[in-house]
Amino acid sequence: MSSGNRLRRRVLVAATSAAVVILASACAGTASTSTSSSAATSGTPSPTTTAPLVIGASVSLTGDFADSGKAVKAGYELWADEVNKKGGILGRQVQMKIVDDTSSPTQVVTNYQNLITQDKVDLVFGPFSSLLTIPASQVAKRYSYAFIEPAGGGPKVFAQKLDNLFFVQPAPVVKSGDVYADWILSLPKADQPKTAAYAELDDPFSAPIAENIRARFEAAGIQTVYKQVYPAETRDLTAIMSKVAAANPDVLVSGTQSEDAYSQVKSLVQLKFSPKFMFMSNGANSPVEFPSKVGVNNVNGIMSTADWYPGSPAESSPAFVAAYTAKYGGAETDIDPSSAEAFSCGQLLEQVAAKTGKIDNATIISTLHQGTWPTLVGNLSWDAIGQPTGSFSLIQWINQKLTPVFPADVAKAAPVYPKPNWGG
Amino acid sequence: MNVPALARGGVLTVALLALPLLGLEHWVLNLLIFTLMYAAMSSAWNLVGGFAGYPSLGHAAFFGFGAYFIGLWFQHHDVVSGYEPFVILPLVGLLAALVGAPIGWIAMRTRADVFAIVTITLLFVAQTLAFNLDDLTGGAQGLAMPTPPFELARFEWPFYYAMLWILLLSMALTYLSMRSKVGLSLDTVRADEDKALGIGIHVQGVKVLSFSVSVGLVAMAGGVWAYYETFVYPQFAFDPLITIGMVLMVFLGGRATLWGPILGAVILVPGQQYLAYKLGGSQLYLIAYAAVFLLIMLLMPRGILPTVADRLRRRRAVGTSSDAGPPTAAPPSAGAGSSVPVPSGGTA
Amino acid sequence: MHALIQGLILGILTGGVYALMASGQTLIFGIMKVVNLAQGAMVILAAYFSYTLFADFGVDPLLAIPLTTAVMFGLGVVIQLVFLRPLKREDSAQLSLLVTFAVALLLEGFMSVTWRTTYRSINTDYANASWTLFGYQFTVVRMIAFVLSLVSLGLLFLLLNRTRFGRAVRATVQNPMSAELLGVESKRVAALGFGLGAATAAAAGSVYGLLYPFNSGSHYDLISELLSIVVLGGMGSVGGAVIAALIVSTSSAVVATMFNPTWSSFTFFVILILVLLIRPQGLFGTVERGAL
Amino acid sequence: MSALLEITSARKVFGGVRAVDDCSLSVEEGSITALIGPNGSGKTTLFNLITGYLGADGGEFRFRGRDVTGSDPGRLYRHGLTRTFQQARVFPHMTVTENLVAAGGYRWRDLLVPRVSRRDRARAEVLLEEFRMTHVAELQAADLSYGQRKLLEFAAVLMSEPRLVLLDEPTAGVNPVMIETMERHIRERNGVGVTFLVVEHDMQFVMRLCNPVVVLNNGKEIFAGSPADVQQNPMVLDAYLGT
Repeated sequence: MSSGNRLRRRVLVAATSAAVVILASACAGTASTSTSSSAATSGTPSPTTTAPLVIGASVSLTGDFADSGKAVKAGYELWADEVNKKGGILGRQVQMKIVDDTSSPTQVVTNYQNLITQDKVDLVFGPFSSLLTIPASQVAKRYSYAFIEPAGGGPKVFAQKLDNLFFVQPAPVVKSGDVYADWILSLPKADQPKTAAYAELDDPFSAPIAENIRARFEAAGIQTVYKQVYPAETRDLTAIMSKVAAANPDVLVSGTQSEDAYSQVKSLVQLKFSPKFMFMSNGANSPVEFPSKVGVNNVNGIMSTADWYPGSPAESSPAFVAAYTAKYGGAETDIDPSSAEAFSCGQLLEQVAAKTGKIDNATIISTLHQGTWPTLVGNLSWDAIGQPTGSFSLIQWINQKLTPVFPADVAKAAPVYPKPNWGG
Repeated sequence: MNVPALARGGVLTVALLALPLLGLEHWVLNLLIFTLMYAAMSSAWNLVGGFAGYPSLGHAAFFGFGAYFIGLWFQHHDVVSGYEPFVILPLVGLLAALVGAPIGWIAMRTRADVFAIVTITLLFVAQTLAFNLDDLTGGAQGLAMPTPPFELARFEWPFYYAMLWILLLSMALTYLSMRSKVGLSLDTVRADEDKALGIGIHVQGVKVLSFSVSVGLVAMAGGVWAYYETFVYPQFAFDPLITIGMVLMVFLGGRATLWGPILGAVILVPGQQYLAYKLGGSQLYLIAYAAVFLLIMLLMPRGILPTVADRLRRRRAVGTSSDAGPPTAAPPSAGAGSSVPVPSGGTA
Repeated sequence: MHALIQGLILGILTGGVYALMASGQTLIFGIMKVVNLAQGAMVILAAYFSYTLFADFGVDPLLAIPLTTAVMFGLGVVIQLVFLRPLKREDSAQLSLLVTFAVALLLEGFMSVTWRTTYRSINTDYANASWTLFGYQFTVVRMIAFVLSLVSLGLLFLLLNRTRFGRAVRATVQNPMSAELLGVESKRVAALGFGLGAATAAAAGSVYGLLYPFNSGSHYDLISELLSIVVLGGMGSVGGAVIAALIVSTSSAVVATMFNPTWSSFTFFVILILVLLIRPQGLFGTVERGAL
Repeated sequence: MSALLEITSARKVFGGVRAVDDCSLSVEEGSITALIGPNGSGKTTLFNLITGYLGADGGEFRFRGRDVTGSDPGRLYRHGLTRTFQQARVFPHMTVTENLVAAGGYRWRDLLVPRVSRRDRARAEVLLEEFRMTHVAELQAADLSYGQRKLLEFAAVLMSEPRLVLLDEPTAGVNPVMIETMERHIRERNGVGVTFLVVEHDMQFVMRLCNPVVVLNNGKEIFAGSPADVQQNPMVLDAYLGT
């Protein structure tokens, strides 16, 4: 027994040390290659530096958030290409270092640790999803990096009260549906809905939107006749939609992501119930997916919100669209808004550099806290904890096209109500 | 034969204790924290899945339990020194063990495959509860914790030492059980539970004991993890992939061995995290991962340690057979899981 | 009352699909004592096949079934031969759990490379149609799915009960040792049986693709439900799986319509645990005589 | 002599088949009782009922005068009732000594003592000596011949000094020399007061060793008596030849 055990352990020690050696050499190898760049870029870079400006970001290329993650990656890389064509930032070529976090909170922490302390990147951008943004922003905060992030707007992100964080969308998630409430409540009293139903996906990016609208509606006297929160794994929304139909509300407010939005519409069509007003926080704002999933004849009259959308009035939008379609192919309508949001992160950097002549983290943080910054997703400004103070645009499917309808300064058509029946 | 084993353990302990003092970079410490976490959890899983032969797929339920316990503790207490969560860690372990005992008692009425499924069901129940009891857990909004107030230079140290402490505790408990009747009883349960029952082994008792201790250890690791991440979310804290990670590492290193799970963790965690960091962009990541996994399972179904030990033993047996002489000097056993035919020591 | 009945209708219709998916799983367990964690991935793979045939060649998913079935059968046989047959050890049950999980990962990786991770759904022109009978909604796709599942289950039943191969399979399920003595080649039965299990995944996949959007990661959700159904019905019992599938889907549909969808999966897990406490062998599992 | 084990109206049904059907039987203290019967007559099921591996659907089991109906195997073992299995069940990857020690019937508080303590080793050595297995003490049970494994299983159940040992086909698959060894050990142990209940197909072995002989058919006891009487009983012949 004893000698067997001893032998076994010796093998173990050998194998362990082998593994450690392999690991250590792998690390040493990369460490030595990265020191060259870090030596040049560490400390406060002087404006005369010509070394590339390395920006690290971890996005989900595999796992639950892979689709959106890839869209974010496309946006970052497109911006880097564009800015480099213009000669870079302060004469420095931008180099994106994008790594995969496999949609895992553990990996995202490892990635930002590695980006900041191993590869010593100059700046970082955020990952996709609030769930990953929270642990990632903690790491960035620890090393005093500015954390410009395109896709982490959930309430708990701001509950951290970080002064280095900037959410690159017009409004925090909670308030992103406010524009709908604004519009409904701006209608003549007689036209306003009297009863409302709410169907909300239970996650940080969906239910809070509907809840916020509900609070506004109830305060204005619109009666809640049905409300249901459903878990993310609910594949079948027929049950909930049949209860919505039974409650027969004037307005259906849906806090949705994507698949559940399609599923809601399909169920309603099958149930032959068409409410007078219908708002979906997400999913319905997808120009290609939504009509293809629910049928082009079933989209008209449905409302949603957007920051960037095909035909967006933002000044930089046409150039962005041209660059995007040149690089990735496809049409304007194939562009995921997440790409535009990611692109906007870069636009902010350009402006900070142009304004201050510097591009270090402290400058970025202090500069962005003041003033208003035009981007693809609108003119952005932030409060002390990184919450944007603007609002989204209300968009509606009119004649099978997504059209901005409210507020007036972006509207290209008047809102259509009541919503036409299915198949119309 | 006890002294060298303890000496080896001592050397390892001292080495790991001293590691942060070498001035390692933050990212190395970060990787070590996750490696130690999985080493500790695999070692703990091994008590049930390896020694008792009950492949629990529900251990992440207790990981989540620990994570939420620490998260909820912060809802009612302010951070002063930042070390409070570590102080209450033993309490977390104890509570999880107490909760785990009746669950183990019920779940372990079933065997092997059904047990695996019942435990994974347990995991989904726990996840559903975390989502639905939103008044308590914050539900789908998640639960954020305050930033740990440690100075930047040594930020990772408390987490590193906490994980190390759990690992050492788990290995010490494993070692003690291997050396005592607990280990003997678990060996009989794994080999033939009905027979073990018939010779008066306290089958249910040792099974529940190992389950309870095991999940207690995993819960403590979950608590430290939550504090390090500063955010818990039902899907992340009760993640089947966390259990799968433990299982894989134990199978890779060698089931029912003291060092196997640690070896598995040392190979897989840095491998996985580093590969994802370095080549994660490649779509083939998952395929490569699965392929490696399959190869190991097919070539070394018993795990690295037992397979390698066996090969060496065989080579050695051949080398020394000339002076071995009488059949009684047949090679000594390699512990659990040996299937190498050894010449029988004669018949009566 | 209306909601309850609507829930029941929904549950029963969905139950048929689950029954089909779970029958393959339980069959594989019965024959080989292998818990096939790749069953969900095989269903999704078949759904992708159907999707491609529909989207690129305009083949209706229902007509595609014979083709996908043949492909999946072959794939199942190959998986068994390459990955499972080599495991000939006393603990092969535990190992096969891991091996089939790895196969699931492999398939998932393959699918995410081939079809990316965007959700797909098979949108035929009858996707949104429904009939109204006595005030209750009957979705056309669901009806088709249900009927198709019944037909597939019926064919499976005939195959198991009316053919030589089926008899060999049933003999192996009941008692592998005596089946071997009676001249059943258990190795061949195992390979063909795994193929058969995969073939049921083909039919199930086409139906699944009609009903729900899916992507390469969808198999995780599926597999936990399938396992629970198989355990509830009794490992290895096809009839048990069918009944358990109906119990699962009606109980969750009823809870979702009557009470709250957030608790519907929970209800089912509670049923599962209660059943296992009283009958650890599942509803229709048997304690084998002389099992000791 | 008094009844060490007494079974009244035991019943066990498997999916409609009555494996044990209203069976009563008693085993006298100090005897070597044989339990014979054609295949499928319920012998093994009855063993499983007696040792608590299966729960009976009805009937009463008394051991050493106490009602033990529904007790689990471990409890019965600690009371002194133990068994061996048809296919020698030992722990293949544990050493012979460990196999013996594991069967030592220790208590809760013993769980923390070393795996094989000095006392355990001493006890095991005595048995190994008796069974002439000292030279294989440190081998894994998997490395033993089948006969040796059967012997080991038998030796192991003696570690706890049982009062009644149920042997399930002790000679099946074993060479003639080993059968003799087995027989000798049973006699020796019987000589120091251990009672045996033996299921066996080898009739010569039964006739040499056992008295009384109990015959089971269709889950019922149909006869009990001396070996000589069994051979002449028409009902027994019928049971063996008729079905």
